[in-house]
Amino acid sequence: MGEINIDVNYLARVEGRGALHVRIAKDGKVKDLKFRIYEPPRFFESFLIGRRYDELMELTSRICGICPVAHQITALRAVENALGVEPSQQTKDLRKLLAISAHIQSNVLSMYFLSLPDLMGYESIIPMTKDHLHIVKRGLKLKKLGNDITDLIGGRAVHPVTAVVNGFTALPSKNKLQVTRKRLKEAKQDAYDTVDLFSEIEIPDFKRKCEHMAMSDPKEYAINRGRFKSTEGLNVDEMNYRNYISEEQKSYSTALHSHVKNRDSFMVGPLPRVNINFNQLSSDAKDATKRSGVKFPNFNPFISHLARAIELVHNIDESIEIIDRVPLKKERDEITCKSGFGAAITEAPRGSLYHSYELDNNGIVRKADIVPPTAHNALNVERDINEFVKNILDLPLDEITLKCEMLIRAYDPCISCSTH
Amino acid sequence: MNSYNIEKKDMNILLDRFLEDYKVFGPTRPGADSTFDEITSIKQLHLDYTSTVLPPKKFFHPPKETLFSFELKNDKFTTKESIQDKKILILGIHPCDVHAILKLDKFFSTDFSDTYYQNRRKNTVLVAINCVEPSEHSFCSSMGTGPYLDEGYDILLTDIGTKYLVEIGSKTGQKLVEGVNLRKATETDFHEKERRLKLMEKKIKKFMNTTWLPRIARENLDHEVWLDLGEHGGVDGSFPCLSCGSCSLVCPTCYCYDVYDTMDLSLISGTRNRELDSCQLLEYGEVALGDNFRRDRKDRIRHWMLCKFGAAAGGKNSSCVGCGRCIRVCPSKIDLTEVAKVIRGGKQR
Amino acid sequence: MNEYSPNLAVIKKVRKETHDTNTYTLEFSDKKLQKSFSPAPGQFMMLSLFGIGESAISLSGTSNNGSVTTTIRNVGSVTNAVLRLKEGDFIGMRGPYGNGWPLERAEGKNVLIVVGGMGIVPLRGVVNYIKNNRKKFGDLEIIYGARTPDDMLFRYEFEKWKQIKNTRLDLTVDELPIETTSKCKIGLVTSCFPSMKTHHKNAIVLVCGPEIMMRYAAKCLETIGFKDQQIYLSLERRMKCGIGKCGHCQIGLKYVCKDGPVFNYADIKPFIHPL
Amino acid sequence: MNEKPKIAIFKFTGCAGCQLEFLHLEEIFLDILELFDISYWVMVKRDNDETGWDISLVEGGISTPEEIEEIKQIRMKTKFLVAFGDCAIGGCIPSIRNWTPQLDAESQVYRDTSVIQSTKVFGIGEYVKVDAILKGCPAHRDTIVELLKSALLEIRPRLRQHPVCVECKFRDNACLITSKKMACMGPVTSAGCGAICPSLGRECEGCFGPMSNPNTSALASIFKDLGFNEKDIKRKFRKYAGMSPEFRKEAGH
Ligand SMILES: Cc1cc2nc3c(=O)[nH]c(=O)nc-3n(C[C@H](O)[C@H](O)[C@H](O)COP(=O)(O)OP(=O)(O)OC[C@H]3O[C@@H](n4cnc5c(N)ncnc54)[C@H](O)[C@@H]3O)c2cc1C
Ligand code: SF4
Ligand code: SF4
Ligand code: SF4
Repeated sequence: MGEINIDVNYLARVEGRGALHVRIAKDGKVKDLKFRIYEPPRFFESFLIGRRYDELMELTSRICGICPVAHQITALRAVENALGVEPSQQTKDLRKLLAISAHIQSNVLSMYFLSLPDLMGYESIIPMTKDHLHIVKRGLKLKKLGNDITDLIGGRAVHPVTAVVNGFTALPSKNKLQVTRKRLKEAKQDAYDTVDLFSEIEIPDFKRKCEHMAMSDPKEYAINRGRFKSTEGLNVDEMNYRNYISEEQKSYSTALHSHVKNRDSFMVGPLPRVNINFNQLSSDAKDATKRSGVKFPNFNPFISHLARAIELVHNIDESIEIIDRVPLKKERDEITCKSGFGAAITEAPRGSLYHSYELDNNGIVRKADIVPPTAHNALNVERDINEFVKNILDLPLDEITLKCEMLIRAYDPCISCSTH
Repeated sequence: MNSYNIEKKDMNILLDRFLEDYKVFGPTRPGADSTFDEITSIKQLHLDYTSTVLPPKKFFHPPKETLFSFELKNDKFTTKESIQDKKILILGIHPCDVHAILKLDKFFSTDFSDTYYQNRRKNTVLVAINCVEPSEHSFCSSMGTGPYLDEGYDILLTDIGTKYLVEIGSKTGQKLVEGVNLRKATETDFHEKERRLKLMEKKIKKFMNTTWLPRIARENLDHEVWLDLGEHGGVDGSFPCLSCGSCSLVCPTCYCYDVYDTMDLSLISGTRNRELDSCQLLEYGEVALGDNFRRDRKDRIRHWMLCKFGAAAGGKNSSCVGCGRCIRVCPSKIDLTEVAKVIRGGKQR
Repeated sequence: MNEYSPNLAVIKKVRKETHDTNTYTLEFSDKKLQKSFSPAPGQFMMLSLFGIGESAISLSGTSNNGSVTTTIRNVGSVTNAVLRLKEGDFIGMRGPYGNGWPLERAEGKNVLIVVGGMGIVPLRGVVNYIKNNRKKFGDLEIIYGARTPDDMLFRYEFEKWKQIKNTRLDLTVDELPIETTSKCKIGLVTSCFPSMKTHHKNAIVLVCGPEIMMRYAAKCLETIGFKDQQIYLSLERRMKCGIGKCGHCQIGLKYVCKDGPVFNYADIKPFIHPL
Repeated sequence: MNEKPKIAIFKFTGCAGCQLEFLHLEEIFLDILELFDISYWVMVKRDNDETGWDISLVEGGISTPEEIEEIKQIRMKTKFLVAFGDCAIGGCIPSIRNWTPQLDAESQVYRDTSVIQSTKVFGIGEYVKVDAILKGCPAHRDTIVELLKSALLEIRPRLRQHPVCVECKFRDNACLITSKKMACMGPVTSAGCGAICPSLGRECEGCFGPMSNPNTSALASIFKDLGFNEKDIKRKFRKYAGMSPEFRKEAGH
């Protein structure tokens, strides 16, 4: 066997600009491996300094067009933690619905548009319209459902506007929520079909035991709040995040790489969520999992797709529950600024997202610290590929390359986020 | 014509009668930022409002409307009119707004008749209400458009304490109240109406001297006030104009519109539409090859004010009725009654 | 009847005038409509291309069988799309609108026509009208300026125009390409005024062209003795309806579409941009 | 046009939100595929045709030397180049950092700044000729469709440049400035969104960038009159379009 060089100069079907370079020596040892993120940084942590606390949701939203909602809610909660504000149950519920809608949209995008073409042997979803129109249409329909709910609660699908510190500037109308409820009910079958699709489709048989981490809450399937837990026993309050997680700059990447202090890389995302919070899934989601025949906890990163599909079922169920209980009362209390530090972690569609801010007396940001899911995952992606590539060295180079890309896409990396 | 009275608490009876034959629209909030929306129960109705954001113009000359749709086939086309013939009743229009509608009626029927406006107008019943609480910005008494109304209504209400005086102004109005158990109005009711409207007139704080105003305006095309409004400090506590167009969009007599086509991506079918436009906007005065006849802000606000003073091509049909909406809505606090004073030479900045 | 609704018209003939201008012969498909259609020189039509929009377009001529010609220059969306049409294609058309030139008032007088560029379009009908009713008018003088000789419209008719009795045609261009056979003068239309034959006594002036050119022309005419009341201008404004409703063409107390497009200079002088 | 027009979608320094807004055309997405040949779109496709395009939609600002080279390449291979969204027009939110010395910004984020290649961020128009712009953060999907339709018809798209106030009034909203004393950027911000924020009880923050000929100094004095201080006002203008010639003065140059 000769030397193998895997070079993906730009990663397709992911958000943002990344590359992969792997050098494998004659003896099959990985000599060099770079998950190179060359997305130009935008220096959010720099220019947020000097901005006011009530602008943060709007500004950090622009870190990412796929998961603006996650940044908004994380920023809002970090600010609320700094100001000592506890929003009402209604606000929490509507925020959860908003976050779930973003998960539906983003996870469907990842499953159907970004990864499915690999698994079905197409270059993209575009040629799939010829042979698998019904699948494409289902993807479009589900994605639209997610977008439309974000639009309804947030006022706009991409970079929504209504969520503010301690509440919402406007509430959705009861009628429209009821129409949405009906659409959610109808989408349930599509979600089951998605689970079927991804449990039947062939994925590489690969396992790598690593630390999985996600927000977790005994009462609900955690997205917007909880404690930061891992499969290796970590159980952290969001305010103390920095005592446990640190990040490191790599010369070849504009994204910083995270690891658990004094330990190794870790994985965040749908698979860790399902692994850690399986018990909080809706009963229909659990049933669908049972039918799929896949067991959790599971440490095959390619099972992330199925985890997304299972979450989709759960997300639909929980959305309906929220719609059924939210009272839609007009409420919004004034807040007073004061100085302080606040941190928050939420689950963005592709994993845990951390924001923290130091505010001065006038509510002006003095320090900002943002760690997006893809920065959390970056090192773990490298660890995975390092292991995975050894198993597939007998394949032609094209296929090795494609398989490596597929592994990265299973993480659904959001590269703009990672550099921010 | 006949007159009646009705206890305020019984207004739902009258409303239910209206609802039998019409979709009913009325003010749905108290205060000056009310809006005319659909009313299905008396609880939604706020007849004590002072003004609305958009005037009832929106029912006849909507901000956006489709004129017709078209389809291209074999290089020929077919068009399909979208004519509105829904029957509606507008409840609670103030006298100034009724006068504005009368102006638009005239404008949209002279020379060429505007089918779209006429159709909507024909299918509308106006139930007006005399103002008993003026908004701080209105000056209808100066413009002869209020606070009393003596024409243009099908039914006219006046708040006379615990009751409304109900005056009938047309056959349609008469037919609408038949079958409703209303008492005949008494002399005291009319006295009370008189008394209250006198009182109301005293409460109006804004005035505009309209004598020779169109002429004075035309003779002052070069007055420095226009540059003040357009670029410099504004007039009497106001800021320079933002050219935001709000004043004309909320004006009940501004009718200017833009026409544009839409087309679906298949390039087969589409619509021709119109949308309210404003002479305050830069694009309004553009002509081919990039020229613009009112490029300067001062020319735009001058044209608008001239129009409101009755000195532009709309003449009396587009001139002001004193509702005060433009003053309330202007972020720059520009007040045309103050401008009128300045061009009369009464006041300098 | 709905005035906004365009009628189907068919393109009978296309004639190329310059690189960006064509003349179209148009007829309504509806025979009855076609019969009753009798526009006057200076009036205009609203031409529609569905999905693109509507534009005000002057009539450049009428024929005995009732068909009309329009001459259109590509400056934007509608005009660009019209230029792509061929004989036999359909187009939407409504009108005629506007007042037209004051031909009755011109009777018995010498007529001076001053045009720049596209301005010749609405005045071609006047020239033809005078030709057909030669006795009713005094001398005819046409001063026509264009950017280059190749931009001149209706060149194929100049000889015919010159043969009209007591008619003078004076051509001028802004620039003369090096390789040209043209013997045009170089200069703005106003540069032709010194050699102008028409005297301000008992004359009427019809002016059309870019507004800046009309303002200059009118001002020069004033200095050589013409009265404001003798001068007529045809104005151009953006028109959305053509029937005095959309407001866009307002100029002072007038609507260009309804009260114009032809105006007496005296009436609109304060409202067109000062020089 | 006989052949389907070839479309390319590129991303530079930005958030992919405009591309996502394009994908949010779910209802007509299949029609778009019928009518256009989307030949380059890294976020969606693995096989990308780099030979040249009829229309290129470019998202994101330019902030590295490589990006400058790339955008020039794209310009050469593109017939009709569209600055797709505020970032491509003038840098958008990331341009807030242009007021911080670049090295300070870098050292606030990275320990080792020697490997960071960034410059200040500008719109693509700084480096290449742009044929059309789609305003907004993100651009509104209706404007995307309008642009595509106009491309098929070969006409100029109808993208109005008047202020948000117009759309706000169309929706029968009371003015937030006069009625609620809020510092709304609507009067200087280009329409296109349909007045989303004021219709939902929130002041416009200006995400569609400057309207045609805005009177920014007048609005700044109005804000001052409402009780906002100079820093507040500067922050308002130094947000989505601080680099634009229209907002630059109030953004604090
Ligand atoms: C009474 C009257 C008579 C007329 N008679 C004639 C006539 O006989 N013949 C004739 O040709 N015209 C005539 N016109 C002028 C004609 O109406 C206008 O030129 C026409 O409306 C332009 O319409 P359009 O849709 O082609 O241009 P639009 O698309 O509306 O364009 C208008 C403006 O946009 C600009 N523009 C266009 N495309 C672009 C682009 N891609 N990028 C940037 N800017 C652009 C143009 O420069 C122009 O300023 C007449 C006008 C009037 C009022
Ligand atoms: S000009 Fe102003 S006060 Fe007069 S009618 Fe119009 S909006 Fe009302
Ligand atoms: S509302 Fe005021 S600022 Fe806006 S265009 Fe009218 S006068 Fe100018
Ligand atoms: S209202 Fe302003 S900030 Fe809100 S979406 Fe529209 S342009 Fe953007």
